Amino acid sequence: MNLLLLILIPLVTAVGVLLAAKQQAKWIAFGGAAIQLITSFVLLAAFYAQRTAGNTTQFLFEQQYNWFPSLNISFHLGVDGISVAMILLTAFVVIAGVLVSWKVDKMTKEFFFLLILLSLGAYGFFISLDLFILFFFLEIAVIPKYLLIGIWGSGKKQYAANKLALLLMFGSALVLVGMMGTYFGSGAHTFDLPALAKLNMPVEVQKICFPLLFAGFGIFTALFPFHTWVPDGHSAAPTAGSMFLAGISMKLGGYGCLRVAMYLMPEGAKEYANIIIILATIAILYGAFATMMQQDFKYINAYSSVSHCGFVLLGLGMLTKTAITGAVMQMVSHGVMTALFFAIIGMIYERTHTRQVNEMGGLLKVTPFISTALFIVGLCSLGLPGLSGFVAEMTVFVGSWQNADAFHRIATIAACMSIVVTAVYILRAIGKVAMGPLKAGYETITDATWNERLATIILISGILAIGLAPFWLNDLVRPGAEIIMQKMSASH
Amino acid sequence: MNEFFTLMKSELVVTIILFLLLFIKIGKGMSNERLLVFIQVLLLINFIAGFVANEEGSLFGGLYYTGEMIVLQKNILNLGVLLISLLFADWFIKSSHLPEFFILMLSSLLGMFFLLSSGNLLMFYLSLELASIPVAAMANFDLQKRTSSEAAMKMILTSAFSSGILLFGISLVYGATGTISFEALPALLSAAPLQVMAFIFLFAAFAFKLSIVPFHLWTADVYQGSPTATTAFLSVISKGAFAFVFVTVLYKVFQPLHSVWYNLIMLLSIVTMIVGNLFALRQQNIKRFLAFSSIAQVGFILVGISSNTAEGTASVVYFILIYIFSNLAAFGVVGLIASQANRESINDYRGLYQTNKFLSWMIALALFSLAGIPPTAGFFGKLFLIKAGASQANYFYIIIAAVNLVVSLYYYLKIIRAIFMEPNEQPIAAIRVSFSVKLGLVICAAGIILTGLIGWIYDYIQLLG
Amino acid sequence: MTGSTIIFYLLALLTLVSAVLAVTSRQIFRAAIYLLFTLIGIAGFYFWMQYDFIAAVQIIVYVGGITVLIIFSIFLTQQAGELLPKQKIGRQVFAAAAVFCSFALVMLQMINHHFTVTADQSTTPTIAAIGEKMLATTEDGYALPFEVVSILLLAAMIGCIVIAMRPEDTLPNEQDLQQK
Amino acid sequence: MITPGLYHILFISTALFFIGMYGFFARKNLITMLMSIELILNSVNLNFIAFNKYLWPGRLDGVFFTIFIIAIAAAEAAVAIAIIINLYRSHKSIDVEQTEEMKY
Amino acid sequence: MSNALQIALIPLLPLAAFVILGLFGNKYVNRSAGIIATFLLASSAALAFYTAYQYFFEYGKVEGVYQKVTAFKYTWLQFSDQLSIDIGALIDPITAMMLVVVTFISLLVHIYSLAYLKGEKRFATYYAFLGLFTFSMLGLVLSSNIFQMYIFWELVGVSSFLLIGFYYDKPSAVAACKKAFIVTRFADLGFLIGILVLSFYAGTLDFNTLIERLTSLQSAEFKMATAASFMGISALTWGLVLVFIGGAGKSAMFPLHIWLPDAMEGPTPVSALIHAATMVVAGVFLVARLFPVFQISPIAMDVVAYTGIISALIAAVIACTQTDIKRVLAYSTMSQIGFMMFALGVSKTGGEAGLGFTASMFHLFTHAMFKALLFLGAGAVIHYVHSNEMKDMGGLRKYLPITHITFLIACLAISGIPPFAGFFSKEEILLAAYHHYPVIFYTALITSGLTAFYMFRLYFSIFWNKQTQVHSEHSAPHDSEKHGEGGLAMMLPLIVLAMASCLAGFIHFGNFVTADGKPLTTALHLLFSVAPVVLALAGIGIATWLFLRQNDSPVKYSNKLGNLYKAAHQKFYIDELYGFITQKIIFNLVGRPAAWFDKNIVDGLVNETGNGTTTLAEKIKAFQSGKVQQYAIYFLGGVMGLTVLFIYLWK
Repeated sequence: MNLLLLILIPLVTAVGVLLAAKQQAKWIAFGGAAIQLITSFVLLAAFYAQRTAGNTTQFLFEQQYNWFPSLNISFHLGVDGISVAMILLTAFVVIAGVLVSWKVDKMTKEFFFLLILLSLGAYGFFISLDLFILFFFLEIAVIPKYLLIGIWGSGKKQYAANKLALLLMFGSALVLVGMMGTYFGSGAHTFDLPALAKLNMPVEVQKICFPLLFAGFGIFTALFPFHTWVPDGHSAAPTAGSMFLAGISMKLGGYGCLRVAMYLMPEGAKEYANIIIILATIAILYGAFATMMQQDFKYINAYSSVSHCGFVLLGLGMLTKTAITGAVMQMVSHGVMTALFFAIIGMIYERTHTRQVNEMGGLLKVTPFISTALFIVGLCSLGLPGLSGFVAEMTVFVGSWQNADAFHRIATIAACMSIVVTAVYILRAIGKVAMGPLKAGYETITDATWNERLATIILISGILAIGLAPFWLNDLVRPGAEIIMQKMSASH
Repeated sequence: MNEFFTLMKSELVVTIILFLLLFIKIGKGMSNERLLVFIQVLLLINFIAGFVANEEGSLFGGLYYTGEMIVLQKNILNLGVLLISLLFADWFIKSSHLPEFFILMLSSLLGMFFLLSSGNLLMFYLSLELASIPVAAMANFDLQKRTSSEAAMKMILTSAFSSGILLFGISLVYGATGTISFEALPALLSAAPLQVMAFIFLFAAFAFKLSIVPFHLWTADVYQGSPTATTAFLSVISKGAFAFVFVTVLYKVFQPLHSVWYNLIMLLSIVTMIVGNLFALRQQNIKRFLAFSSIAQVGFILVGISSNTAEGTASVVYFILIYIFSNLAAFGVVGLIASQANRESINDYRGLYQTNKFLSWMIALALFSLAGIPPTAGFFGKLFLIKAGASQANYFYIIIAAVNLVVSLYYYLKIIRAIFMEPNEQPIAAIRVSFSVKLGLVICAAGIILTGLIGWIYDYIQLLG
Repeated sequence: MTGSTIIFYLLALLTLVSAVLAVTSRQIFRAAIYLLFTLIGIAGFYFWMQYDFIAAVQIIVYVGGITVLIIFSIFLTQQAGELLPKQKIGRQVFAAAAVFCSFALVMLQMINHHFTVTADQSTTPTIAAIGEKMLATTEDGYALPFEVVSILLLAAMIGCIVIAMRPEDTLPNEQDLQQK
Repeated sequence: MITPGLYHILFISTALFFIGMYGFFARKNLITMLMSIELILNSVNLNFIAFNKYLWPGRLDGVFFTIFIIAIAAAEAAVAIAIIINLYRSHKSIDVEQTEEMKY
Repeated sequence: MSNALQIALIPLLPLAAFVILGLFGNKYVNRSAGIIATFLLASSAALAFYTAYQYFFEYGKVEGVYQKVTAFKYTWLQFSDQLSIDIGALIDPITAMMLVVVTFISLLVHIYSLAYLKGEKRFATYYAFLGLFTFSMLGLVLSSNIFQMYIFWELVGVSSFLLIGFYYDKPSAVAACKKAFIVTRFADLGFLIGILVLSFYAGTLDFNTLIERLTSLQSAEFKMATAASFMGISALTWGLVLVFIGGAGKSAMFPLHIWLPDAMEGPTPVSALIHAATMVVAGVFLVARLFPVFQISPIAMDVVAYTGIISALIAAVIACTQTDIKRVLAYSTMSQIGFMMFALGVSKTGGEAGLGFTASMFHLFTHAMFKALLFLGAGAVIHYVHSNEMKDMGGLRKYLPITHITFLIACLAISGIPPFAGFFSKEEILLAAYHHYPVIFYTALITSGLTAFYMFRLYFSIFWNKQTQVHSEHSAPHDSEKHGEGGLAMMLPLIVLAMASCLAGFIHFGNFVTADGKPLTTALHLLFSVAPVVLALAGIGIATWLFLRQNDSPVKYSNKLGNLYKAAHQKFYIDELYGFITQKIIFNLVGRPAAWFDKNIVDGLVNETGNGTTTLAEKIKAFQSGKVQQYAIYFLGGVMGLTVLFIYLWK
């Protein structure tokens, strides 16, 4: 399995989209996304094959090309289970995102070009084993978002786009500084992740760089109090934009926190774990409570994303193998789930032309498919067993509980409480939108079209694949978490 | 004699071109179109010549020295001038003083070459003047425009003022050490107060040329008022040349004062970034905007310079190379629009994408590169500057630089927003892009994309440094 | 108190007083004349230090060239005898204060600095020696700077011509102000 | 009175330098500002000659520097005057306060 | 062994029904959906009966003790080396019994619904949901792993949610299903944390291991769990109480019962299945499942017992005042579950002391029969009258004869009149409480009297009392043969259940279901039975006096009771209290401030940073004044400032 494929396919697709005629752009994008999805499955299969064959190297399919040799920067690629999970997630979200954007006809080519470019950034990010290219891909993924929101968005789109771009760039600026600190502070003068991981970085360097890196990546994953780009950004974005934003982009942060900050700097992680936990717990509860008060459907899901991503950070902050596994599973789960959620909100919006939940009602009658999907995704969001959310959240909880002191306990209990609040707001939203008497004016709206159905089915199958059979994801992720924990316990 | 020709190759070629133009001017035998093509060909030859037979050595008893790095730097400037000749073809063809403009530009370029090769303070001063006085004249080339005269006036007066300060500093250096030779100076310099003061006088002159805050105030006015071609030359070529020299002088000559200049650069670079950004935030005129953005860029260059290592030199040279592509592409588009549609306000750029897709993409690419967004080369340039700066392990400084990067993004995005997102009843009408301009823009775009992605370019530069 | 000392102080007086007058006089023509005196005073210092050649150059280029240029341009742009508009007093005071403080600071540094005096043999700069060096390409030769300056002068000349000789037909409304 | 030496000349040159500065700051007329510049350059020349004379008489660096400064000053003045004349033609004034169109 | 497959199929067949009908139902097989589902469930029920038979009579008993048999177990999600969610099947007496109850009632409900929901547009969806529910409930009772139970617990909750909200366009149904879900979710939070606590100390999630570790006084896990304490109460107790909160939520125990009456918005057969016979006893089942561990902690046991009795009493009192027949039944359910709960709470393990456990399970079993019967009967009535309100009913005995008889049997059973099923189980419960818990015993006694009263109030109000106007208006369509009592599909379940209500009491439960697996011989103490039966008869008597004929004495007496009546009628204002807490406190004091804070402070800070920068930029613009002389002054100032700085200040 050549990992370069994962970058080249989107690259070729992107160029193809640009060169194509306007009408063909979406087909090319769809084709590219489909091939990428297949490639991701091939990767998964190849990965399993290697693992079952007894290959226990941490990173598989490693490739390394010199890029800036004088600066010790190399194009170093490789995957472990966590990356594979993230790549799968991305592939799912991308194809669904392309499908729900079928009707975009304002600057179609540019739209799909940016979508694919964004996915390129994400794929590259997940397979990078060199901090420099990791950062490179991270930043590639930012500006397309800005344009997607600013050009194709709705509402306060320019404001939201600006806020998003600036906050994310602020985050990446922190990452940048942390990266530099790592480069020089480690004494190794390299950006190579495995090489850096082998060293034990001086504790004082870790104490400086860890917060920078963690906070930097944390901003991407809605770390309180830097989450404010999330609601505005998501709600202003076009449907596919929101899906990518919540489904992929926020995961970049979580992945970065784990892969870079915690993996390289276990001492730093220990030092700041409590702060992370506090912030994550605040985000979880506060996001949930803030969601309760929202009227705009997209805001509801956006704030709930803040809350859900809090679980990612909480799991990371708990520093147990189970919790970290849970955090990664939560990333994947939330990615698929929230992408579907936004897709459905988009579909509903296209039909009702409103996003205020109060103005909708009884849609189950006229759009059974969409509404059923809404039920499924809602239930997934509130952590119903059998759907992905449950598995991830429970893993985080169980993992968190393994810390036996009062502080962690209280944080865990507080976080657990959010499942009730989540139930409140999700049911409220579903109740208002799908149930109740059908509001006047919506009698004639039609159910999902084929592309929307396909997108929904793809994402639901993702949710079910995790929810019904979590063991494969768990098996994929656990070894990665284990290595981090080993490093953590080795350093004293 | 042979050595003389190889070592001074760059200067000689430029001088020859300069005199050729002079003869043509006297002869007056060509239309502007043909003349421009001729000039472009000459400049292309000049650029190509920069690649052959490069040697290291010194002439005139040390007044002149050259090496591969210096030739590279000169050739980067050559490339910039070549691009200017392509990008501003529209304006050149309309101009009634085409050969004169190029004579002045090339003499300024020649001054920069000598500046890069200068081996003592006298040569340094003379070539500095040679590099700047013609530019003041070039600033006045929009003869009918009030702002053009104003710009030229501001330029020549402030520049003379700064030379006064520079000279005073040089005289003190001379008084304190008894030598003006770069080779002898480092051994004689110390951190005695008078020498520190003399150094600061000298530094201020550099700061003036590089538009470092608080010596930057002329920049915006001059950029705005001058013809766009001059502005481009000033903001790219001239700035690049001074940055190169600045690095050399600081690293080689003033190494004994490192502890002073490191703090000085750190302080001024922070101030420069902040002030540049703050002013850029609120500009309405796009040239003025680019002026402040280039001030902020200088702040970043200073970050790289502060490193005091070979990597610092390499990153500065690399950044300038990228900066030439990016900023020239931006000025190219701005100049084209200014000359054809006569619009310079950012508000006029609203909705540009609807009518001018190619130009919009070009300027967007340029702005992204200036903002340091991957995959454009600006990303690599900025990153390597910051990386070089970070080698001093001064995290506070690096954080400020990184945060300023974000602020700068805000205003670059403002233009992107205007072009792509904001509606406009009457967007700028479709603009005819001549072949020459198109070629220039495409070269710039290719440079913006490829310079970063092709890793060995940086490596090559680092190798020379 | 030798004669040379007296001459020195006289020169100093002449130079500084006329310099101050040059920058304060409200009659621009007079200011130019005071500038001329200052320049002559400086030339006097050169003589006083026995650098005759420099003094000569100073007089030829400055007094004979630049000052004349300035006076010429004053004729072009200013009605003779017209008083310059008054600068705001606040600005004047502020500028004076700033300049004085700076002066004090710089002087302080100079006085505090111990300049090393070399026991080198004083070379008399004869015109021949200067000329020879000016064209030498060896060490201590100034051929290259000479060439650089020549190109600069050429460029400056071309620049001046372009700028100053602008086509008149482009400025129909300003024809009454055309150069005499 | 003391026998004049290096410091005396330095005093004079520095004073000239700052007088020139004052002129540059306080005068409103562009030509007078240009004259101030000339004062500044002259003060520097004086500096060079003095240093050459009193401290480093073995070589003629200062002298040559001065010569070249004079040459440059001439060129600079010529260009400046050309610009000022041109400015006068479009602004009908050479008051520096008339040339503040571009700001902020 | 093939046993595993057989057991696995019991829940999987309903799941198959769900999947098939859920995906294709409405479009392709809407009409035959009921038949398909019923058939699948019948197979499942058959398997369940067979399994129970095998367990009780073939392999379950080893040396006179019923064993806990793990039929199969697969690791589903590995949390850590020790903790994992295993999906498996654990068979023991209570599971076997529950399998029978669930499949049996579910089957009858399936059959009943064939007629009851005929013509409904979302017929297939309905059966799909029923399938999902049955699957979840079966999965729950089969759970071999506490987390597995939680999973199915939640699934049960959601299927209940779906079924309650089946009439999704009725706002009251939407509100009710939301309420049911959220209240039980709140309780599940306790369950979840309880699981976390228990599993942390036990180091396992597996029921068998967990019980084993936490009950053997020597094990390290046990010592740790009892040693760790929070607020003076051991971690073990905390864990159990928290788990019990979950059970209390599902079982609608006070104060988490508020959702149950509202849940009656769902179709009536659903109420029979979920809110009478199966789901609501999940809490009891949970406590029974963990009974050995609960046993260790007297505090937890007391909590269970007192929660049970308080709920029983309060529900009975409220039931006396309700006018919606389904609500009366709902409160009665709550009251009866309270009985089961406190029976567990007063029980011990082993011999006579374990009577409470057996009694509780016995009551669970009999209650399932007669309460399902009551609900289905009520369904028939509602089907006929098209109203839930007592005032719309009366004198229906002539029109609905079979319903009338079966309903009467059920009322007698629940009132504890011998020889109906309720009598036996209730006697055992009272007996269990008698010795050590006098307070509970007397309260229970009163409650059982009240039970008889309100049941017969209900009975008389429906079938005797007045001749309603409403009925005659509607008589025309209802008189038709077809629509009378709903045909065989509706009658059959009623008759079957009536028979069960009559006969179930004679099963010798102690032989099969006991706390320790060993058989328990329970004798009928005739003398002891006198008091409850007399009380019940008294209750019936009063009801007869008040409600047999239409008169104004009920109003008179209720007015005399004044505030007490009013309070009971208003369900003791608990709903209002909850409303206050959620609306006023959570929404206004937490949610709104959080949203406000986010919008104004967090977001405001970000925006202010932007605005501040712009303002600053505007403020410093004066530096760029366009005046060349000022530029020069700044230049000089800069030079001099730096000189001073670097010569004197910053060396």
